[in-house]
Amino acid sequence: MNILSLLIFIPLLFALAIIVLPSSMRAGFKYITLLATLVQLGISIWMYLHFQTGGHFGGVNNEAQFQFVQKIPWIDLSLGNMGKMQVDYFVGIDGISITLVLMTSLVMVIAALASWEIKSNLKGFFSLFLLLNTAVIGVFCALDFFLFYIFYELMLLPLYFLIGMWGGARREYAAIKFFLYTLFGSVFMLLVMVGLYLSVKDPATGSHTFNIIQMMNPANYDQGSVFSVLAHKTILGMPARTVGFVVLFIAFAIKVPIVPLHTWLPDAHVEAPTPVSIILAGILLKVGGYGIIRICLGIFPEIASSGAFWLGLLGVISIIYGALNALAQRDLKRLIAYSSVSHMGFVLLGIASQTPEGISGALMQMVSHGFLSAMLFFLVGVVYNRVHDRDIYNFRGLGTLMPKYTTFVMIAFFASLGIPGLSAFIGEAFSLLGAFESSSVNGYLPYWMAICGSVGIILSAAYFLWTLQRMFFGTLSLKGGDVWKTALTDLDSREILALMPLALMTLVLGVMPSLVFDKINDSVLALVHFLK
Amino acid sequence: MIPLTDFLVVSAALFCTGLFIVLTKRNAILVLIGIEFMLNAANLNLVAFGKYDRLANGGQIFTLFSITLAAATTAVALAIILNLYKRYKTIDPSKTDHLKD
Amino acid sequence: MGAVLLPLLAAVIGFCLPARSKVSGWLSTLAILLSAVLSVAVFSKVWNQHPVHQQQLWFTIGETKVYAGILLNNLSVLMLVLVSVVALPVHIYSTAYMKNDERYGRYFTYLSFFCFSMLALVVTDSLVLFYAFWELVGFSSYLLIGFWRTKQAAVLANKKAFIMNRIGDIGLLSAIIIIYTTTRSFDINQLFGTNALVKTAAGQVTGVWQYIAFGGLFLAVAAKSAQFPLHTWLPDAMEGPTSISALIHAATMVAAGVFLLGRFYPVFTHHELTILAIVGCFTAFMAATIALTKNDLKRILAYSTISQLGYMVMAMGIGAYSSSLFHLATHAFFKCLLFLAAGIIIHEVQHVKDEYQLTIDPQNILYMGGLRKKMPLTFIACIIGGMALVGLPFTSGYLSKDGILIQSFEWSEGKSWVFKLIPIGALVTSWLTAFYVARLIAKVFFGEFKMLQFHPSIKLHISDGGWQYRVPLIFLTICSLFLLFSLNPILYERAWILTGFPNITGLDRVNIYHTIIPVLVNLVAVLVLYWAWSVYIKLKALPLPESGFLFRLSYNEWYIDKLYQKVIIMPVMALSKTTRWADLNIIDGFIHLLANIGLAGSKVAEWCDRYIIDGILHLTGSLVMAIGNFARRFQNGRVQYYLFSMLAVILVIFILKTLI
Amino acid sequence: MTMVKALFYLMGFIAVASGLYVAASRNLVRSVFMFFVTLMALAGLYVLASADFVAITQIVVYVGGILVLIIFAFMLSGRESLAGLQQQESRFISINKLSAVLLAALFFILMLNILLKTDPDHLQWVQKAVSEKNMVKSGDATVNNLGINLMSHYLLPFEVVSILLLMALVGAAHISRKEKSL
Amino acid sequence: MHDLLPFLPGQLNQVLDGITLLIPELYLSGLFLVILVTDILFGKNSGWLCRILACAGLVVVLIKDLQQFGLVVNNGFPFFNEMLLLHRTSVTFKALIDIFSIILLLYFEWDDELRSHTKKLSGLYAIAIAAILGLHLMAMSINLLSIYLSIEMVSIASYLMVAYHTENKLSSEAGLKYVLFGAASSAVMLYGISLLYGFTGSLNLLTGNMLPGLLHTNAMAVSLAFALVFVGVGFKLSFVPMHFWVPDIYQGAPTPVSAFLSTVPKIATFCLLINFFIPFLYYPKWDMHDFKLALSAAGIVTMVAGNFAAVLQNNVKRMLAYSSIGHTGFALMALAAFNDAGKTALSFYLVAYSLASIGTWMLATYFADAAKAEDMTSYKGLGFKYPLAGVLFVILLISLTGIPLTAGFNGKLVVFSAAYSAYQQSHYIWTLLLMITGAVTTVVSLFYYIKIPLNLFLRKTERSAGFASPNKYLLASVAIITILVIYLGFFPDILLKNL
Repeated sequence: MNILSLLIFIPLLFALAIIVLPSSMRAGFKYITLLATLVQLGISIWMYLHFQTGGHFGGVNNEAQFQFVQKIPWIDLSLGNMGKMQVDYFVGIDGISITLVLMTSLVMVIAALASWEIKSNLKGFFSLFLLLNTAVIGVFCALDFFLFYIFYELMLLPLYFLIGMWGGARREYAAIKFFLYTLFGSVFMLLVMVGLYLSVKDPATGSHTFNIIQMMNPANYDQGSVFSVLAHKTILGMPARTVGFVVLFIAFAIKVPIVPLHTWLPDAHVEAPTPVSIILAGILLKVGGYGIIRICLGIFPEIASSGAFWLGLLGVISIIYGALNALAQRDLKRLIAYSSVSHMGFVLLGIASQTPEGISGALMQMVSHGFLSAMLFFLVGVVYNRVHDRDIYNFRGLGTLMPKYTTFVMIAFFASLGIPGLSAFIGEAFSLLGAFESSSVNGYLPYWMAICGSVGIILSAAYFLWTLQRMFFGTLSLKGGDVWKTALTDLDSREILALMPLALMTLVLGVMPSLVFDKINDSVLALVHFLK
Repeated sequence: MIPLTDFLVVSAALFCTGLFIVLTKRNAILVLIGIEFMLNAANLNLVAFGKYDRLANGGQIFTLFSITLAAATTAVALAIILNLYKRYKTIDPSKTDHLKD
Repeated sequence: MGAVLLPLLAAVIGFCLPARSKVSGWLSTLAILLSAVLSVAVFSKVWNQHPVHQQQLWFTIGETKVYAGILLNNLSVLMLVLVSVVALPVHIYSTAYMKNDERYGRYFTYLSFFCFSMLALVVTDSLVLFYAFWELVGFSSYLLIGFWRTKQAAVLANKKAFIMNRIGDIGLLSAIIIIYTTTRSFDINQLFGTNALVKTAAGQVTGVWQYIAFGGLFLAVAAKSAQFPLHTWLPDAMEGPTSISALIHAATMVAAGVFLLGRFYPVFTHHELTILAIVGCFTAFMAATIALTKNDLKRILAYSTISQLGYMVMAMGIGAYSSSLFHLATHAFFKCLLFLAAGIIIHEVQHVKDEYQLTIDPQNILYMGGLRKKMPLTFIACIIGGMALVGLPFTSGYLSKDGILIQSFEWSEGKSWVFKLIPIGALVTSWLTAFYVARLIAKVFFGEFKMLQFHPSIKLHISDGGWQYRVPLIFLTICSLFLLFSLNPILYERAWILTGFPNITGLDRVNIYHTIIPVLVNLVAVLVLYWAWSVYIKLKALPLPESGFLFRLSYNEWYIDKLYQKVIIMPVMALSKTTRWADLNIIDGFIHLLANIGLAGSKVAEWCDRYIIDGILHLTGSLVMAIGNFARRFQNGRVQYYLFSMLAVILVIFILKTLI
Repeated sequence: MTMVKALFYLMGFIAVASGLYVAASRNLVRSVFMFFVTLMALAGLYVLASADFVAITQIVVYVGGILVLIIFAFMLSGRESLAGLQQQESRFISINKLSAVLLAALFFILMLNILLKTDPDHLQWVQKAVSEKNMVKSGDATVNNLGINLMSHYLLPFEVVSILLLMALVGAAHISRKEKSL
Repeated sequence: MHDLLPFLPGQLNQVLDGITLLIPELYLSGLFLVILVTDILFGKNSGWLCRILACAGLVVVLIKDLQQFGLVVNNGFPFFNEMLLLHRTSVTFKALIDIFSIILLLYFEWDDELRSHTKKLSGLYAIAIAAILGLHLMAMSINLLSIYLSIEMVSIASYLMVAYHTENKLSSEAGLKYVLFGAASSAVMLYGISLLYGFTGSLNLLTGNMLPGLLHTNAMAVSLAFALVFVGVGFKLSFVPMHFWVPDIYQGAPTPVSAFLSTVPKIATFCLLINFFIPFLYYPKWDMHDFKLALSAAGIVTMVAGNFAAVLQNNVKRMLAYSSIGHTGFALMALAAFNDAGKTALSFYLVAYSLASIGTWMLATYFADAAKAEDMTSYKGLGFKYPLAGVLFVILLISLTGIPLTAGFNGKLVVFSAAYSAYQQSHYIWTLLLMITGAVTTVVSLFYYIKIPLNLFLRKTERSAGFASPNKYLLASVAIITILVIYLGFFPDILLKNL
């Protein structure tokens, strides 16, 4: 059994176990889930340690250079005059995915811990949770577009129910909004996917293939096929490949999310229960960024370079716009949600720069934001579970009431506003550096973009500090009065247990970014070289 | 020797009459009659053309079949209409509109 | 290396310790003591010998390798010693000053953390790390300013301080990135060391980038060492514990800006330096004028700090590299001294206040007076510190400040009269300094204790406090004298520090200024002191002495005072009022304006989000509904209507088809 | 020939006219009667199209079967409904009728237009049939021809129709059967 | 009679040859008679017997169908004097029809409404078998006469089935509407057929004078004739504008009957359309442009109308009716591709669709029986009361929406592929529009499909009483169907290879 497949499907097995177990054992479900995630974490750590680096492990567009590969023919049928259709179960990872996989499995553990607060219908919750887990890991590992798409879509339904059944007051609206948004993107993605696989022929077998890596090679495209690089076909008057790129980009941009496709995010995050918001912010947003790197840039490099300016522009807009929105919120969870929009903007900016620094920075930013947003949402969840209120104006001077909690909040806040020594700083700094650099290296982005990006940093400082000062400092005064005072107990050991690894990870990554950079470096170089 | 065109004109007239009856009458049975008109118009066409198809005799035979089918349809339709009358005490199609958006 | 890491160790341990444990206090004091010793050792090894530069690979990104390491040259070792040595007394002092605080342990954690980042900042060799510690210094000062987190003013102050520093940080970041993109290197030694890369043709930052980089650096300096227009955070920062003000906002952190200039010196071009000089001079003057009328003890000192920093920046600007650093060193000591003394005074007054539940501001000098008998040591310390601040002979301040003044005059030689303004401004500033120092001392130490006038019932038992107070005071007082820096109390050129740095301007005594300036400065300063003294003491001074000489004298003083009142005080007061007003309304106003713009923007953005983007979304939804309704309209339940519409559709389609 | 022609036009006129009367009249019984007339006229037309057997079937099945069925249906569905229908009919606003008239008229115009476009008498295959004498002459009997065709060429439809009729019979019987349990 | 004698022996030989190709249909007619007889002999309580007989017989028929795979070549050959055409696709479709019919026949008895019918169901089985026979013929007919005949046969049977539950007002109303609409449209179709016959003098599509004759007549007249004929076909297939009857009839008819109407006749009609177009495809001089345009336009409009109107429905059966309209439109896309891939895709899509929709209809019955739930609003919180049924419902709806790991997704995928390849060859704008509409309407369809899970799971019910214990077999069969759907979602090639 291939280790990667093991990693992907272990949660599924546990989910099945939970389903078959009688509901009388519902007390044990959370332990089962935790066990599953822990096993997963163990495996991914093992993979991380055994992940070889070096020039000939770059991956990206070279199938031989991927690691932990498993490739099994899955669907293989002839479609009459269209030739044969070939789908493989093809998983493997390179530097771009390894860190994300590790991050995912760690965040999943945290989410599992966070989900102990769920009280109703445990069987449903945990089985959906594990299903989602499988899907997410699968997305990061899949190298076959069909497989990727399946995992990608598989994330939707569990999330819909997780938000819709265990969510807050406006959960139905949020869930449907999320579902429709994402499906809208992915259905058109399906169209492009079909077009791609009909244009690409596997040189070995001569049949149409979904293999992403072979889609990256212009030589594999049929003459005169719609997405052929050489034959400049048009769709509705626009160049076909541009259309394809834009459609795919929109699909992923919805996930990231990028302004103006982001409005599902605040609703979904706010309404979702804590563990789900952790997963949403910590992992799902990264799926979008990963997709942009792996698929948009990988399959349409020339469009990516010609459209880099617009990508960067969107990134900057997201940074500023998200930060401004965060500044205007008074619901703590909404504020954090918008801050995610702003932080993911850096990812896009870094990707758009298409310099090694930029892309590494983007990846770093994704990883660190994974930990940070998980931490932030967990912290919000703590207060919310205590008093079922998140309005910033209803709290004041929590610092004296819950010192431990405040300490973690400060760590999280300052980490995410980019204090050096914590992970986000490296990510943002190098995304910006890449953006600056690209104007002199490849001239994709003008330097004002980077400067606007740095303005975003100041704004983030503004709203985080404002929240800190408003909620945690000053003399203690709560809306709920003494009732809240008694309700707002400081962190218990489980919560500390959940928060500590995240805090440590941010610290460690901040001090030793090499943990990430060493692994991704070769792939990033390969990617940049491939993009040129 | 009667030109085909005339037949066709007559049949067209009948068809449109039937159409009109179907659309306007407020009585299911009359609507049925209108449908019969349309069928007969078609039959007239078939017969008229069938004149030039002696060997295969398609037209006339088709007419025979259609007449039979018309009979069957009418029987079924009338049964349904009667049943409806039992339930609704009316056979006005425009009054039986409980099923709608 | 150890010197740097010890405080960090202390910080980490302190962080783990419970918040109120006394242990961490001594722990970090010990740590800083050790690091002070070590740094002195390092100093003796490196000073004026070959610099030490060792580094190791930190991480690789793309093809570029980022190294982490330490670079010890004269500049950094000087700063190293300075920081650790100044920090030591502050630690000792704090153990007493904070002993009643319930978050005592946390305080020392932060303090050690600050020391660590400051020390690391001065020794690091990589721009990335430089930026990192630069920001960490700001962060720890944020923590310390807002240490009394329940105090609203403090919290607001630290927010303001942090965001302003943040602006500077962004400037620094962009500058670093620009330098990197042109030179592909983060190595400070390689960039700015001997045969600096930025001076070579390859590394020369060109065109508009040059100005952006300079702008960024200037912002950084202005924010960190409180230069115009980003200086307003420093007075507010006085909300923190006084010991913190002493260490961070007087001695070390604010000096980081000047240190930055020292590090990045090769980057700047001639014009940019001039700009720096102008800004520095203006800041110095403005701050001094503001200080004239403040009544809050600490704020006076804060503004004096700003103005002294102005001196340093100006010195850098006019190329008096070494003198600037010299002044930095001396200023560190005497300003720290002054703050500690102020801290003691406030502490004592606070006691009185608490004892009798008085509703007074313990920092307001108007309520003080006559303390020289109560706390002689503090009095002496203040006198010496004040003299140093004014720059009277036999103090360290004299040496460094005169150096700056003289060099500024030399610099303005042969330039147009506009440039003459700079030394003159500096000169005037030094007199103003003299005035407010005198005022301060007079108000605090002379006369009688004003509180008695309001509350006659008070029994005063004020003293210099325990040894944790006395020792630092004595130590710093000694350091504020000339001996530490030069055996010759008159001629600043003899100061050994200057030998450690490349001398930009020839320091031979050919020039007339070298004799004129000190005399001029000191004479006028003494006069001013005398005036001030007379104004603030003799006036409210009790019955005139019988002796005619004294009487006449005092009469003359009356006369002088009249004149003084008319000619000098009024305009100066007015000036300082206006500057202060400008400070409040224009600069802060501007910053608040920015903040409001930001908030307004955020409102707008939120509006867009809710009404435009989601609006479009819901519009699509309703569009779907509309089409659906259209499709449903036919379903009215009448079969004949169905038939009709069916045939009609077919007919229409067919007719259209035939027509087209 | 003219005689036949005249007869044809007469028949055609009767058929259409009676049809129109059915469409126009408000009296159910009359309209059913006129429907009977139309069927007769059509039978006549069939004869003129030299399809005598079809004509017979028309009369037998339609007049003897369908029409009788319809009248029975009327009887069963009771007079009160008819009465109700009539006055409801009169009160019925004719906007709906107008549109129906419009539609029917348009269809008629369309069909005429098409007829004129493809003048049927000179269709290629008709010419061919005329030339090959593959056309029914007014004299000869078509019955045996039909019989043979039904038994050979159209055997399958013939059988299928039998099943269809059986099915229709069963179903109609089932539906109109009275439930005993009620 | 002398002039026909020379032809007689040949004709009879053809008939005799034809018999061998007609075995399943012969069995069907036999089965019909048997059931009729049992019905008559054992009276009205013979429902269970008829049911057993019908299903068993259908199994046999199915076997016979599968045997036919052996003796057909891919492009098929006509028989019975070119009344019928048997080719691979038609055999496949016949087999599919039989399979689904077996499920449906089993399903009839499980519906409370039908079971409580006082006149019992024995007659219904006979009618259903006759209808299936008609469907078989539809799947093979290539001659205008047989086409008309089979369509009529199916129609009449459907009228009877819809109106079968005579006590129910709605059922009989639906019956009336259906019979009037159906009869009218078949009359229109007959007129069209008469025109076609008139223009060419032949009823035979495959050979004879049909196509040359049409080529020699005025194009406008031909297209009118085709339009009229398509009214009849479209009535069975219920694409716009012949869809108006669908919601009312599906809502009024007994649920199993609606399930029947929404699946098998569509399959047969699609096969009929394929047969219908074969001659035009392979006739060299014929330009398919009109058909393509018409089909694409109809497909687009149908998808839009069906899916968008479904969004506003509250009654579950009505919603399913509209969604079936939408799916018809989507299937038209595969047909409009006019290539082999299209045929394969179409059949796979139909399988996926029919499976899922039968399952959903069954579940509609299930919830109606269990909790008297007809409307979305009355579905509130039932998911927690009947978890298994709820989950199955969700999976089936997912399949209908076309989200991966269900048959529905693969169906959409292959249909899109077929359309895409068609687009690649002829950059025909309408095909592209079809695909885009398909994508958009998929999103829209989610909009209403999701309502059911929404009510089942996301909302809490306020009612506590009145929960019956529902039918186990029904649930079991739905579970089997769901498993099939998921299996096809994982391994579509198992089926696709054989289509």
